Amino acid sequence: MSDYRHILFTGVLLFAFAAIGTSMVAVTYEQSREQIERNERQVLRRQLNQVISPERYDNNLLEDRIEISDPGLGAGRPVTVYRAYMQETPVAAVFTSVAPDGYNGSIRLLVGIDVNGIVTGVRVLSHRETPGLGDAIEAGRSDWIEGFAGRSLGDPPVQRWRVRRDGGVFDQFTGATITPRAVVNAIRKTLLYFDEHQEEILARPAPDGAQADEETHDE
Amino acid sequence: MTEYLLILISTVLVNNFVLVKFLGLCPFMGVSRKLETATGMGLATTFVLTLSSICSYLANEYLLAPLGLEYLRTITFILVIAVVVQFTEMVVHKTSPLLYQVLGIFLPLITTNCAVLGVALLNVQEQHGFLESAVYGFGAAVGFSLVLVLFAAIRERVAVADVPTPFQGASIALITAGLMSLAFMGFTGLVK
Amino acid sequence: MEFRTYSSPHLSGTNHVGRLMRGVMLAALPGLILAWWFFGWGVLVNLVLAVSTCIGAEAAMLRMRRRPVRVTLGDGSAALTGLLLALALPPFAPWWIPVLGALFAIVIAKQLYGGLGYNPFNPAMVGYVVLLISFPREMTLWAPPQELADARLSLVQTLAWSLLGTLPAGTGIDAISMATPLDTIKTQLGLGLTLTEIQAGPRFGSLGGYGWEWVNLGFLLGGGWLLYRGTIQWQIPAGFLGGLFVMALLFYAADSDTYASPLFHLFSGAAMLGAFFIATDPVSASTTPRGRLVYGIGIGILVYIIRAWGGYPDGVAFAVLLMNMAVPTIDYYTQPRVYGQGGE
Amino acid sequence: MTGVLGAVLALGLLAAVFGLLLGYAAIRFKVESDPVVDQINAILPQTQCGQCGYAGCRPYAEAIAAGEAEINQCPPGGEAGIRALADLLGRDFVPLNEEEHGEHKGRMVAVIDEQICIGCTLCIQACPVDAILGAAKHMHTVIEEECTGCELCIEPCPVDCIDMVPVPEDINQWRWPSPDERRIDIADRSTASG
Amino acid sequence: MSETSYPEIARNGLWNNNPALVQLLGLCPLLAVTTTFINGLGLGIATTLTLIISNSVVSAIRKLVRPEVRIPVFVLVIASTVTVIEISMNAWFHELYLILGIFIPLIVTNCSIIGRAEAFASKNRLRAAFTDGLAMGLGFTAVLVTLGALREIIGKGTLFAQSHLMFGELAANWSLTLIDDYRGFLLAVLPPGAFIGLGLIIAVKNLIDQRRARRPVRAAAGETAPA
Amino acid sequence: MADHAGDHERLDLSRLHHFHGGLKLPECKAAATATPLRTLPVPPRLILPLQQHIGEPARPVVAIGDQVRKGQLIARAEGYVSVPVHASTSGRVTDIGDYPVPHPSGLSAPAIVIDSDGDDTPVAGTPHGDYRSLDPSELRNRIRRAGIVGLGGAGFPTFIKMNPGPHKPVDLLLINGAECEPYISCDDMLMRERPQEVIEGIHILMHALQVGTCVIGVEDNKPEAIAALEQTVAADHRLGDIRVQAIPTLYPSGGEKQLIRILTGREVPSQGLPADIGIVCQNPATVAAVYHAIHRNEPLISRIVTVTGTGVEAPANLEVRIGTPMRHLIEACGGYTPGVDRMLMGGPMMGFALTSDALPVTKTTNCLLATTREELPPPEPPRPCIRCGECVRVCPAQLLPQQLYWFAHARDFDKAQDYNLFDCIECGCCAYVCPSRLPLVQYYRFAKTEIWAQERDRIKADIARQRHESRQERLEREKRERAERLKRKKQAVREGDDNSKQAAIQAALERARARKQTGADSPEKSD
Ligand SMILES: Cc1cc2nc3c(=O)[nH]c(=O)nc-3n(C[C@H](O)[C@H](O)[C@H](O)COP(=O)(O)O)c2cc1C
Ligand SMILES: Cc1cc2nc3c(=O)[nH]c(=O)nc-3n(C[C@H](O)[C@H](O)[C@H](O)COP(=O)(O)O)c2cc1C
Ligand SMILES: Cc1cc2nc3c(=O)[nH]c(=O)nc-3n(C[C@H](O)[C@H](O)[C@H](O)COP(=O)(O)O)c2cc1C
Ligand SMILES: Cc1cc2nc3c(=O)[nH]c(=O)nc-3n(C[C@H](O)[C@H](O)[C@H](O)CO)c2cc1C
Ligand code: SF4
Ligand code: SF4
Ligand code: SF4
Ligand code: SF4
Ligand code: FES
Repeated sequence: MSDYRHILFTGVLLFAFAAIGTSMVAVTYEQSREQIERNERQVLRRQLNQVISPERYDNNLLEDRIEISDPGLGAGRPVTVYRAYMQETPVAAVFTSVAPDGYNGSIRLLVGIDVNGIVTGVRVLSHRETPGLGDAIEAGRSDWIEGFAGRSLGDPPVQRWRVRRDGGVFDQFTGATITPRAVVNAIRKTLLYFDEHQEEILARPAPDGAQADEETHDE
Repeated sequence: MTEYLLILISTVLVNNFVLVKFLGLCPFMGVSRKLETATGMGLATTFVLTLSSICSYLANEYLLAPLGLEYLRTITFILVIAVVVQFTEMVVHKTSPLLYQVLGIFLPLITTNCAVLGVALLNVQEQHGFLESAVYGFGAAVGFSLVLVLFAAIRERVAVADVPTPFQGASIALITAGLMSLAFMGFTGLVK
Repeated sequence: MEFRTYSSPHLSGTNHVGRLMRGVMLAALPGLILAWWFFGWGVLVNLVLAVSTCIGAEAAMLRMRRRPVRVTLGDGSAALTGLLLALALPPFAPWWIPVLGALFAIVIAKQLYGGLGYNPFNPAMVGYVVLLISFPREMTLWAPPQELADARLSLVQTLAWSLLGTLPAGTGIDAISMATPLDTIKTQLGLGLTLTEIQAGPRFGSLGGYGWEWVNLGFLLGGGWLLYRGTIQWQIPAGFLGGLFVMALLFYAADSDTYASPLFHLFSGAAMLGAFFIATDPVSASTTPRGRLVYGIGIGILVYIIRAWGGYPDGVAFAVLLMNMAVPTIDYYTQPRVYGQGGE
Repeated sequence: MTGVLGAVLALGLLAAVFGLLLGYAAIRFKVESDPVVDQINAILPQTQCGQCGYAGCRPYAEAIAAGEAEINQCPPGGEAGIRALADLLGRDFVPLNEEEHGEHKGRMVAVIDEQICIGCTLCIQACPVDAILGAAKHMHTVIEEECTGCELCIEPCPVDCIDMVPVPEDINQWRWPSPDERRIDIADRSTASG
Repeated sequence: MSETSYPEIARNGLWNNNPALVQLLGLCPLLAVTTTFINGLGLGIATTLTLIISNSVVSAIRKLVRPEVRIPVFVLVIASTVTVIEISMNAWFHELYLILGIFIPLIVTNCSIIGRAEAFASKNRLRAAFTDGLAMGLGFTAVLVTLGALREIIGKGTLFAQSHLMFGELAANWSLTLIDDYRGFLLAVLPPGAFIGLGLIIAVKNLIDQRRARRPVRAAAGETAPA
Repeated sequence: MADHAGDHERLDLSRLHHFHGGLKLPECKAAATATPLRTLPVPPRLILPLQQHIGEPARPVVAIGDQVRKGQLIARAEGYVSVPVHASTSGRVTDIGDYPVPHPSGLSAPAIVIDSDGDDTPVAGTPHGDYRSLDPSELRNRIRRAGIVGLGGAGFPTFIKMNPGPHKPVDLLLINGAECEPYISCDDMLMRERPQEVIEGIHILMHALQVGTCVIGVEDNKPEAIAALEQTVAADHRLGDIRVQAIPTLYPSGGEKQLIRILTGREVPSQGLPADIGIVCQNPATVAAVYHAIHRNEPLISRIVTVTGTGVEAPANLEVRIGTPMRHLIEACGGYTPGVDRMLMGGPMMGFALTSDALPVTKTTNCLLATTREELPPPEPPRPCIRCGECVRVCPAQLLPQQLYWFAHARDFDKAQDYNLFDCIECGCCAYVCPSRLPLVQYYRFAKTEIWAQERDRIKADIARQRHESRQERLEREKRERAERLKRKKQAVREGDDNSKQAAIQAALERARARKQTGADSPEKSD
């Protein structure tokens, strides 16, 4: 008899703690969700601005985005492309490319490319590379990532868009070749993709969700 | 098939959870004094890790994702893990008192063995499917157990060495772990 | 009449630690001389620096630990560690490379464990691997063999480079240093070349890399002498070379354009040095007869895996350390059958 | 707030199910006694001297099992005893706590000076292993074989007639000394620590 | 147990029973993130905060909890605490959150937190538990910072690099370059360096303890010798 | 496997086998075999330890002042594993007490001292005519009564070895004439000069054991002994298959287990006995002693001892009475040379060092080896083991000596036992080859004796626990009973019963104190 009560009591106890804990977390979450989203948008905007300077466009970059799915770019996930226009003239596109072959998994990048195929800037959105080794790809840790701005597919030529160790022009880090190799490869792929699909990506009006979807299906 | 094999090689050797990823270090240091206990701990962890990897996958896939409660992932996973561990603990306590005495302090610690939560979170991060999650969890545990057992055997030997007094105990053990990790760097580049 | 007492046995053989170590050093001579001949004075500069640092560090540590210094130094194990470390270093390494490596080998890998006999890891290889992962650039400053070099540094020039970092006017270090054959294969395979194309170059000899094959032959000779003298047992070298050979043969047979020939593997890099001098370090190797075979084979296979698919061109040091790690476990599971305990 | 409610319900229910499971397991896998105490007790020397700070070996064993006592408190067990305990419990060896619990001495036995003994039986009452023979007002003797050397009989004796004497060595119980003193790597350890 | 003295608790946390050096708990974050001083400090602060809160909560509810659900309840408490801290920081201290971001989830599995909950908080009164959390947290932070500084100096030749990530523009030029043109001893930054570094720190602690243990004996001997 | 227990694979003596490891050692036997066997005169005083064998010490049956005759029983066996001690000559018992005995501990042990009367009068006894008419158990009894133990070194009572038990049929008697240790040559001389005694003894043992086959294993560095034995065997026309087998000279081929392996290919099970595989192994001197006991009715009162080494002037083999102080043996061999440095009992590999030459020869004294520093230099300071594995290569027991050493050194005796410490025969091969000069065998002996001591402590602790627990129980019971009695008594009137008890104690105390006072005052008792 008391056995059943014991079991029941344990269940209720755990339920109570889970409920209290969860409700605290959930309330905090609900309370701060909007703030967090605002924060994130702000961060995103700041990051976008690092990739393409705000003077060069006048549209709402954050909202003017399409999704494309190309296995080479997004490692299986759809890639968001932010499109910059100046007075409705296409200026540049910013890709959220993914370098799937980082040392510790995928590295998410922001790659800005202008209509001339010149890189306007690159930033790392997230990565899990080793602190102290691979994390030199972060702008805050070294200026390696700045080295891409101004480069294009012709400069250097495609076959030299690699790290030095592989016969390219970009530096690797001492003791960490894998991370930079992954990043360089991802940027090269993005450039190639943009080179091929520039028209489709830029030459269309600001989409709403449905249109973006259609586009993706078209690919 | 090769994909599962690669996951295994990667988790066991190249990205060994303990020596390269720095997960599960506390039990690694704590229960490696004797080969037998290390073997026991390895088995226990393998069991718990594989099971909780699967359970967390299920919880994520069928509870959190449908309800849009991803922000409760940590809580849910840790709860799942704690319960799996607690259950295991009770069973071990009943069936093998000696193993319990030895593992007693560390079974609860498996709960907070970073490796267990680490595996659960990494599974989500890497978008592993059911089988992949299981293999990933299993591989991580095998990697953990492997180095744990080797480490324990070395420690037994080092325990009777003429180690300078300030270095005896934890200090030389950590240095040994460091040299093991040094050796494991030889696997860099094998996968990925 | 009263007598002093001792424990039996009262007879003892002529075996002695010091004799053992000196024998190994002697056996390394042919390889050392050939290395000097092919790769220049840097080999000897490294040797002097590493050996003297090892001896100095050992003496300092012993004094600090209040252990008898003279007797212990006399066994020559520290000098041997320095010798073997030096043999693994590239000839154009700056002075602090052998010094740092030797310090690591003796202080961390050996003395912190209690000195001779207690270290679970091969000190020389610990020193080498620490250098390899910390200073990848310096650790690839290999010299081209004798006849392939455009210019050779004299002893004085080598010393100037090692100690001061200055080279004769007009030469850059990149011009006089050269990647090892194993490294060349690794990078060029990565660029999509086939082995036939890669090995057409002059730096490849008939067995391994040109020059390298001779150095390896030198160590093979010394190793044979050690075997003959009974200083080392056959299991470890045989297991190592056998494991490496079989692995290489399997993959070579399957695809000879991406996998180098077994003989190339046996006579490249540190294969012979490793098989006869490094893997056989009694302290960190397995001690049971079967265990030694397992240990040797394990190293051979690991060397191949790291060479063929890993991030480093040569895997001997890593393979040795990895198997060192497994030694206590191997020993545990390969205990010989005790007299009278069943089976044959 | 529906989000909160959903979250609480989802996790709460999950937890409740787990709670029931654990509650059931707690009963299903109930453990009656702690066999570890017996195992610890089997290692202790059963001198019952109380030097460990407990009322005998078993209480000390219980204290160890409960994690209240260190394993280095039993002087009669000596280093070997501590090692055995460390081994059983998977802990590190720690040297005997000599400051608080006393040194490890060689085996001793009590001897009663039969000239002085008044036969008060107080020592008989003190001896934890009934190693003293004698009736009231008759002199007592210690059965050497049974005496554990715990010294508990010394204190109560009103006439101080009990002495502890070392057990004499004989060739059948003689132990080879450890050769360790002559090793060069530990030769001057004593000077190093002195 | 009721008679816990606060100085004693403090000494335990900071030195005698330091979670990282003696209990060897919380090693994973300790070794993983201490590549620089600042990384260590960040994790240290976050961990201390969590320790204090979780210790207090666990102590408050200690009478309610049955043995078989003890662990699940404790981890629920800890995980909730950590998640709440994480979400709040994300919302209100977003900058700081971005810096400490990766460390915070790591805290949930920091063994020293559940270790303290089990070993101390569940047996002691609120104030003692609070103090213990604070002391343990500070002790842990001290080790984090030391190891971080050590690895940063040896590995990169700098100290306080990237302080601005934590202290804002104010700290923009705190970064010290100790040795110009330092090649960097990569080992210190790599995993083996973390292990060896912590091993050395523990040895230094042992050395200090041994010296201390020996000194009173010597002093006593000195006193009695002339007599 | 076999149908019934103890059935062994068929004996195959057609070829020799190998044992693992072993050493080629310098022999150094020539010095002592150059001169024929001599008999040492009876010394004026004999010291006869009560324990010269493995097992329980014998118990004296004589008192100080008793007159004894040669061969008379002076201490009887105590328990099963024990043998009696006999007077080695006639004379008077002058002391029974502790005397230094030849033992590695250097300790003293109980002994009977006999001052010889010079007559060497034997006890009257009638030799038995034909041993073949005797029952095996009667033979065993006679061998026991003669005080015979293994003369090969261990000193295990011989009669026990002859009683392998009903389930262990014996199919081979092995005579261990290997004498593999350097320097020792007492068995060699015995086999050379008195082969017929050995062969006669073998016949008796074959009858007692009911076996048809006997092999005498002799190392091939003793051609004279082999020839002498072969001649005797050839001239012998009795039933039974006795062979002399030369074996390669390789230390320790004389180890019982190794010899069995060489000659039969069988292995004595770990921790087992030769009898488990149907073999009984005896030393030639033991066999000769059996012959004396049965044919001449003489107990074991003398043996052959090799006195050799560069520490004595004229090495030789001597037949001496048990109990003779060793000094007399040295004198008979011309005394010490100037540089003598240590004296060993037994060979240089397994013998132990003696502190003095005043110790008596016992039944197990096969050799006295006096050496100079040049011959056996003092051991070098040992260094740490470098795990070179040389010891593994030579260990005839196929152990991992370095592992045993690590565990003994660390006092991890459980582990040492896991690594089969007790299969070590203490042959010393490992220490001989060790480049670090570790006193390995001493570590093993240390560990073994330590384990035995722990075992004894364990048993004592178990008894103590039982006694403690039963005492606790008794106290509980008494408390209960007293409480009950008290309850019953409560109704009755309480009197000053307690008071009177206390008064009695008080009085006794006073008396004792007074006695102690006077005791302490009187000078002769103050110690
Ligand atoms: C713990 C650990 C972390 C590492 N982290 C990184 C990393 O973040 N990025 C990277 O490219 N390589 C990383 N490496 C890989 C090695 O440093 C590897 O040797 C290197 O990337 C290979 O390139 P190399 O040719 O420059 O040596 C890591 C290795 C280890 C053991
Ligand atoms: C404790 C002990 C018990 C023995 N019991 C018997 C026995 O019951 N039967 C037997 O034939 N031999 C027995 N032996 C004798 C051994 O087998 C062996 O012959 C003896 O120890 C001498 O061998 P050794 O000189 O090679 O050490 C025993 C030996 C010992 C030490
Ligand atoms: C290493 C070693 C060497 C031995 N050498 C001999 C030997 O040469 N001759 C011998 O009779 N016994 C030798 N023994 C003793 C035998 O093992 C065994 O005890 C003896 O032959 C049994 O006969 P016993 O009981 O008649 O003495 C040796 C023992 C050991 C352990
Ligand atoms: C055959 C042989 C091989 C050895 N190889 C090494 C070696 O590879 N590295 C090393 O540091 N010492 C080596 N030594 C020396 C010695 O064993 C070594 O310094 C110990 O590991 C230090 O404890 C060797 C010694 C011998 C006898
Ligand atoms: S000190 Fe040891 S022997 Fe004495 S009572 Fe305590 S446990 Fe028993
Ligand atoms: S006689 Fe004395 S010392 Fe011996 S067990 Fe009894 S009380 Fe203890
Ligand atoms: S021979 Fe000596 S040094 Fe070599 S392994 Fe054996 S014990 Fe060690
Ligand atoms: S003494 Fe023991 S361990 Fe050494 S060789 Fe002989 S049997 Fe083997
Ligand atoms: S922090 Fe303890 S296991 Fe990771």
